[in-house]
Amino acid sequence: MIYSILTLFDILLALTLLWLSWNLLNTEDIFKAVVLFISFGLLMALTWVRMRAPDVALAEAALGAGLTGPLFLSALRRMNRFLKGERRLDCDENREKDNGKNPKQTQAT
Amino acid sequence: MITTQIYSITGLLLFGMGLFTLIVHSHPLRKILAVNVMSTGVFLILIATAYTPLGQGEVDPVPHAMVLTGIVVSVSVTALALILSCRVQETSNRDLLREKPVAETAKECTR
Amino acid sequence: MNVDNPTWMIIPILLPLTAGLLCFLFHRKTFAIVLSAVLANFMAACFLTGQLLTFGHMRYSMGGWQAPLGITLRTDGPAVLMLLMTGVTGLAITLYARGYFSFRIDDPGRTERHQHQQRYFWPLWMLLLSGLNGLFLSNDIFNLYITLEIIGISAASLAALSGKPAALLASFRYLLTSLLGSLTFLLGIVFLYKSCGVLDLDLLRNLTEHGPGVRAALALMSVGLLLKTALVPMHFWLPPAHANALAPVSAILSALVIKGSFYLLFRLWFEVFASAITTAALNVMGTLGSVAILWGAIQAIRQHRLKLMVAYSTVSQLGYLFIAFPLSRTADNAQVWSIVIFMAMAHACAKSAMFMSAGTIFLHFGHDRIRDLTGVRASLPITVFAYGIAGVTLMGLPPSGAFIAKWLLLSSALASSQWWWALVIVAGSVMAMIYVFRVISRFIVIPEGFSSQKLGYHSRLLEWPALALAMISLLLGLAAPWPLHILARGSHDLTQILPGGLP
Amino acid sequence: MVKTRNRPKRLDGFQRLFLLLVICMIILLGYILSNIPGGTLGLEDTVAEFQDRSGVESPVTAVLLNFRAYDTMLEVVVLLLAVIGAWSLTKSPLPGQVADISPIQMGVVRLLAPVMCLVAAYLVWQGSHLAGGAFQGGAILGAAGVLILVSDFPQIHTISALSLRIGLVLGPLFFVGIAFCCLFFTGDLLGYPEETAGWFILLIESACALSIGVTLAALFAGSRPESGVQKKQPAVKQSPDRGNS
Repeated sequence: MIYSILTLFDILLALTLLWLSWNLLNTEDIFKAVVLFISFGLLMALTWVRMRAPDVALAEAALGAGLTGPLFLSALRRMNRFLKGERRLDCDENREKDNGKNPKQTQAT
Repeated sequence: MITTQIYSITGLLLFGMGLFTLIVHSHPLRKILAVNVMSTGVFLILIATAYTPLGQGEVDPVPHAMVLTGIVVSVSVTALALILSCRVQETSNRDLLREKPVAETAKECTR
Repeated sequence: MNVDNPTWMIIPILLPLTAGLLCFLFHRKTFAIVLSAVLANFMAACFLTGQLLTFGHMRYSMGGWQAPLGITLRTDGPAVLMLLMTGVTGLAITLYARGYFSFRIDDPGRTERHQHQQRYFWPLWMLLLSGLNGLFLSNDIFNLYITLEIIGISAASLAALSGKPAALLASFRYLLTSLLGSLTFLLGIVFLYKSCGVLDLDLLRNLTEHGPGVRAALALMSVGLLLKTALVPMHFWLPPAHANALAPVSAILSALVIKGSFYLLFRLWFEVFASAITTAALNVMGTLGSVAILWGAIQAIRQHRLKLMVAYSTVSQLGYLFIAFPLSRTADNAQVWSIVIFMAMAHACAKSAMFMSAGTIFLHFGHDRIRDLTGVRASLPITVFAYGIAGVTLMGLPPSGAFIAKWLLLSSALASSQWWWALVIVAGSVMAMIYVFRVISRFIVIPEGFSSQKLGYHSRLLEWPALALAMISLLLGLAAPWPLHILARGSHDLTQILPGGLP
Repeated sequence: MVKTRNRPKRLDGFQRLFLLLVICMIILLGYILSNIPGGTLGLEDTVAEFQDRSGVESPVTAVLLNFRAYDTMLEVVVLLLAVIGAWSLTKSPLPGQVADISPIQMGVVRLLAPVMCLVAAYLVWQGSHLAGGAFQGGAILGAAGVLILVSDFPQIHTISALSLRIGLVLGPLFFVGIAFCCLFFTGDLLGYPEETAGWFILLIESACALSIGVTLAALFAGSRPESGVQKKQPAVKQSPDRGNS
């Protein structure tokens, strides 16, 4: 077993990954969690390179950071936009009665 | 083999953290994030299994192919789950992100 | 291709797959595509059965790459019987779905909604079918994971199709649970690959010693599959998802989807890692199974909505499949397989018939509150008849297929003097009688002064498929020797497996 | 922006129990995992042995698209399933994005999108011998699609629903088609003829990369394109930022 400077790097990388994921899973602000998740994905890409898996690293960099992040952000925005009262047309058809007393459609961005 | 050990254990810890968050937290986005962290953990163990240090032979390509497959699957499932959670939010009268009725959030906004 | 060519077994996988893609691409003539695919799927299942009976086990290596490197498919008794089950049930469900979606009343919004649902129902259902067939035939553990994902995603999307808030929420839970299940399964695969270095089930079976790594892998995979099968402590997602979906979807989910993960679990336990299984583990499964039988039945009795009741009855019936586990110590392998396969087939037919009847009633009356469903017999006699016959199977009365399975279970429980399992089986049957009769008595009794509702629209496709499936589940018991023969043919050459490649 | 904070929560009894359970499970699994003897098992030698018969030089691509191509085929279907599922859920129009897009952003996107397409094509091409392939190329294409969607180019609204569906189905359908062709010519499903295997793989990869790109962009858009049927609905209220654009 060879303990080298590389092992130190491994430990540091692993600890950073764990710290990031702990934070992203426990931070109160969901928006912050999503941002942390994107950086987590980038760090994972680095890890895949370290593990001699360049194919996976490429896929992770493109998918994990380039697509999953925007997906989360747009979902978050869609939810927030809805909550601020900009109702969508199509969700009224199945609505039950008690939703009637719902936000007036005032606020726009 | 110390490298394999380090990353395997990290992957396992990621899996555990994700699992705990998935069960305990009730916000849909947080749950989806947790599932993603879990799957990353599993992939990490798999890739670490295949790892061979430079100069000591080839890396096993089968786990790499499996992980590639897995990453694409997890992205597509994440996207579907996100859209589904948006729909759930739009048809529910609770603010799922903040755990209170929708009306309260709306009031907060108009203020 | 010759009749003895193993390549035929790709037909039940690739045909529905192609049909699903085409259905999604073209919005016209979808039903024609689906119907021909389902018919061909049924015929392929029959053909594979004949092939099995004539030539024995078949193995097919994808792309000509043999076992440790490539992916193999194989047919054997259980796989072929599950294919047949899927073929028959799938055919009936397809016809029923056609009737369901073309059901018209004077409500333009609803008609439009049905059109929209139909457009996405067909491709999802076809891809789900191909995933199921792929699961039954696959012989490679990672390929099994992908088929599980196909099944999970399409099932969750189907469950959300009705668009009601409750259905959306249930489907979200279902999707997450199913994801959790497949991730746990995948973690098991990782452990397995790390300890064995192969993915093919035959090669895994040939391993002589099972270290802690393999045991951990098996435990993880089992937990994942149990989540997807909804054994009792993990059943929380099932009743809302099944009860709030559209009726054809509920039938698919209850009859086929859970059977897929159960079949895989059973194969792993009794075929691939049979020597690694301990008696304690089998007893735990049996105990969970008996809790499932009793708890599910109690819940079913307490429900006020018809579809919820049927969904809880699924939770209960699943328990019988798991009670077979502890009895495997005394019975021989073929017998346990036959119990389980019989139970699964009978339940698939009966439960889909029941969900179809419930769906027909829901369509006609606009609700499924059991209390207000008096006198349904007057308007929908065939549906009520189908419901009753399916109920007979759930109770396990002769000559239904479930009766044979329960009889075999009882006799092996008593033969090994494990009377407590027998007690649970009998109690479960009695409780099934209660919840089935509670509803039927409402249906049949026509109160005084009751005027039969005139139904505006009536489709034979809504009633006859359910009746046909119910009759099949009832008559399965009479045809008992035949599936047993197929299974025996399967177990005959179980012992002589070549390490990879064609036998 | 509404704050997305939630109240801090304390763990209740059940959650503590679950935490304990998870910790025990992880310790047990970690112990087992670190005691599995490693290094000797794996399929790298088998893959290396058959590498020259696969038609590509990169072992990962050989596994993905030749030895275990069936997995990849099903997996492309999984991607498509996600889109079908997403489209079955909503019928709202494509989300109109930021109302005011600066001309600089438009210019950047105009410049960046073709470059990304080139990079994607290069990745697919080099997949046969280096890192890269259908998934990576498709992911880059998908990212380009997201960029275009975000900047709300007017052209994206002119794409017809049918051509979008063709783009989505192309990859899997092509894959299945090639599989059947191979069955016809060599007698093995997905068993490419050895001398032309490289070309078959490149063809499949290109089609799949295109489909994966379209799929990912469609998943980002999140809802199906409007067809003629939905347009008849009375437009009671337009989503504000759609009105602006």
